[in-house]
Amino acid sequence: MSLLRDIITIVAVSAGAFFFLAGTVGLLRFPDTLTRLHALTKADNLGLGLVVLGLLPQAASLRDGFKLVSIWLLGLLAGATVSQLIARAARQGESAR
Amino acid sequence: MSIATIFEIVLAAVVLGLGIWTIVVRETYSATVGYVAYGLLVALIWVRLDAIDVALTEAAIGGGLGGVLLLGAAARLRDSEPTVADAPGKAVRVCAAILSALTAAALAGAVLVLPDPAPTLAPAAASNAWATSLANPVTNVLMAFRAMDTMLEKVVLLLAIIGVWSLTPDSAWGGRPGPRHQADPHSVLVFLARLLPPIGIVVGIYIFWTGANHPGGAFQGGAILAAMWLLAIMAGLADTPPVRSRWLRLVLIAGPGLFLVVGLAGLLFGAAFLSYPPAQAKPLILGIEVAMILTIAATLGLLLAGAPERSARQ
Amino acid sequence: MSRVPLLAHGTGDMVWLPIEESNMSGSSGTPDANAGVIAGGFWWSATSRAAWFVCLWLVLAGADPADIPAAAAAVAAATWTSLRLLEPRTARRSVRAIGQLVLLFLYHSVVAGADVARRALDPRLPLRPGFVAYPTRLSSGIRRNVFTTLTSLLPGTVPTGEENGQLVYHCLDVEQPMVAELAAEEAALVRALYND
Amino acid sequence: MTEFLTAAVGFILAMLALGLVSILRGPGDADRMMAAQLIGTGGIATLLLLGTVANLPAAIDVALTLALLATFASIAFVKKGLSSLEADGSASTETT
Repeated sequence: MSLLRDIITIVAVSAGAFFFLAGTVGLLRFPDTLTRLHALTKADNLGLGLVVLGLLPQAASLRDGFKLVSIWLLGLLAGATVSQLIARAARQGESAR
Repeated sequence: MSIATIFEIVLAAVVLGLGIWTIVVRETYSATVGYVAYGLLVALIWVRLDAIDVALTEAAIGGGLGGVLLLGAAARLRDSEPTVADAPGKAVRVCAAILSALTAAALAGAVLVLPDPAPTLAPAAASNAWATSLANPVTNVLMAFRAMDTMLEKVVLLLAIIGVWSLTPDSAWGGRPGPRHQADPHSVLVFLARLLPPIGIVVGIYIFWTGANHPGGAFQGGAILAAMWLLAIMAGLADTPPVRSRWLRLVLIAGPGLFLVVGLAGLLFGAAFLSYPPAQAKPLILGIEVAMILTIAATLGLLLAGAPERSARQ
Repeated sequence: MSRVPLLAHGTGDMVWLPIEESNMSGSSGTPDANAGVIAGGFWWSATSRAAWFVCLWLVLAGADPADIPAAAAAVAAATWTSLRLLEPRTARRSVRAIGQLVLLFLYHSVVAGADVARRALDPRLPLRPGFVAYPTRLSSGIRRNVFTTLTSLLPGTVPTGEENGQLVYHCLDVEQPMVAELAAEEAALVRALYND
Repeated sequence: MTEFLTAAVGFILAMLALGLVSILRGPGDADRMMAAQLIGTGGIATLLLLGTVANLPAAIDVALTLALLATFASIAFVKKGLSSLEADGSASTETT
């Protein structure tokens, strides 16, 4: 049982780390502000989600698990809001030019 | 070399690199962004050092209020930046470099000559926790063993707000701090400002309450509450209160005032100034902390809002 | 890099919608706030929101009788603030449709992340970024905010604002059927939350 | 498991550093503002992993605080700060 948990953790956290990698590569390679914003918010939020998913089997109690999920949800809300704020600023900066 | 050591080296390298970048970069705005990011990373270091209380403070101040304050200041400075572009002379630069090098050397020396093991009062603080029946040693130190320092810190907050208010022009005295913020009510900022503050209030009060036994406390909780208040203000959903409001002033002095009253009562009826009778230590400390979280939230919020700019009727 | 000229840029006349002067009345200025919220609806939403905040407290702090004063203060303050900032309104919600929305959202999120990751790691960097206008039927205000917030987390789309009543999305690949996907998402959202 | 999670923390931190390099290069303010968001998400993930590795449940509370306040730097960016009316008036970035 604990082996199964560890396998879930390893798979999910590795997948999460992969999305962090992809997000960073996107940040380095994508050509302009708006495309880089895609790389940042999309890959990062999924990365965080997978890390949380991977840590759930290691959580000491059900409450700790819910807490992790709440943090992920707050992170999603923050990411979604920030991406819209920056996107709007970037588009208007572009059209002003 | 263990994996944990490698992790620590990576963390230290990132923080150092970001710090150097913040100093080297020429533009105020970029330096500010770098500094905000630096503050968030320093929170990671505090966690690594098992100083969770400090990490919480760093996250709450550096992540919320500090960023708002510094970025606002940078935006203000940016307009005047070309006029102050005249660089300091060579002599000033050399002196600054020498001074910085000396300070760094002194700090490094102090760390290197520390006796091993370093002198610590931690076991004494931990073994006397029974006196207050609070399990968080940091709260014990702040509220009982070194209560004088903490009380004076709150007085400093009060002095800071007086300092900011003293910049008020006569015409606006008694009025509301800062501009009246207006935002398109359909914008995503207003949407966030409708959703987040209630959640933040629950989290802030939780961080405050858990401070009795776990890392947390009135300052961290108060900083979170202040951030939520500022969010509503920035979205135009709330306004700052006029500074002549009696309620506001009562809240501002509630924390240090109650602290002082309890301290004097200790002098009159107990052993010394700020000594708590053991049986009532916990309720007394909690009472002071409740007053304090209100004071801290109001003070931090008003410090960021700035000096009064509008008459109260506006 | 090609940019599809779907939209005329640079409408200089930004409109500031002033908020009414009543302090702290969070609901002012939202035209879709239901005019007549019946008293029963108010108490119902106050209770349900308080229940959510109780759940949040229990998740954060756990269930300990000694916490009751702090929990009560937190829930009361949060509920009061929430009712002030976000006016209660009546709309029929369906638990099943919310479940479907969550599943659709999670599915799209994974596809989104995989798609962005593939493009980032592909040596040829297959990007065709550009703007796409999406005509939404949702009333502006909270509903539209919820929709843009949801879709900003989805495959290759970032909402960048509104123009002429249409939502303007920036896409990583304008040749993908973005509008259809957004429409599917909107339909799921309407079924879940705003079925009135 | 501890070794694996520690390695994951180190990896995510390294990604964070690389991302920072590319973001702080600019050229615009909007690019730089993404730095705060990047550190927010990466920092939350790091703290959650660290809390599990080092068995520090309170690290989760730090992550919670970061998640709650992650938006603030960006809001300050679009509002151009709290203080001056002029700056506020020019912040047309969040009108529609």
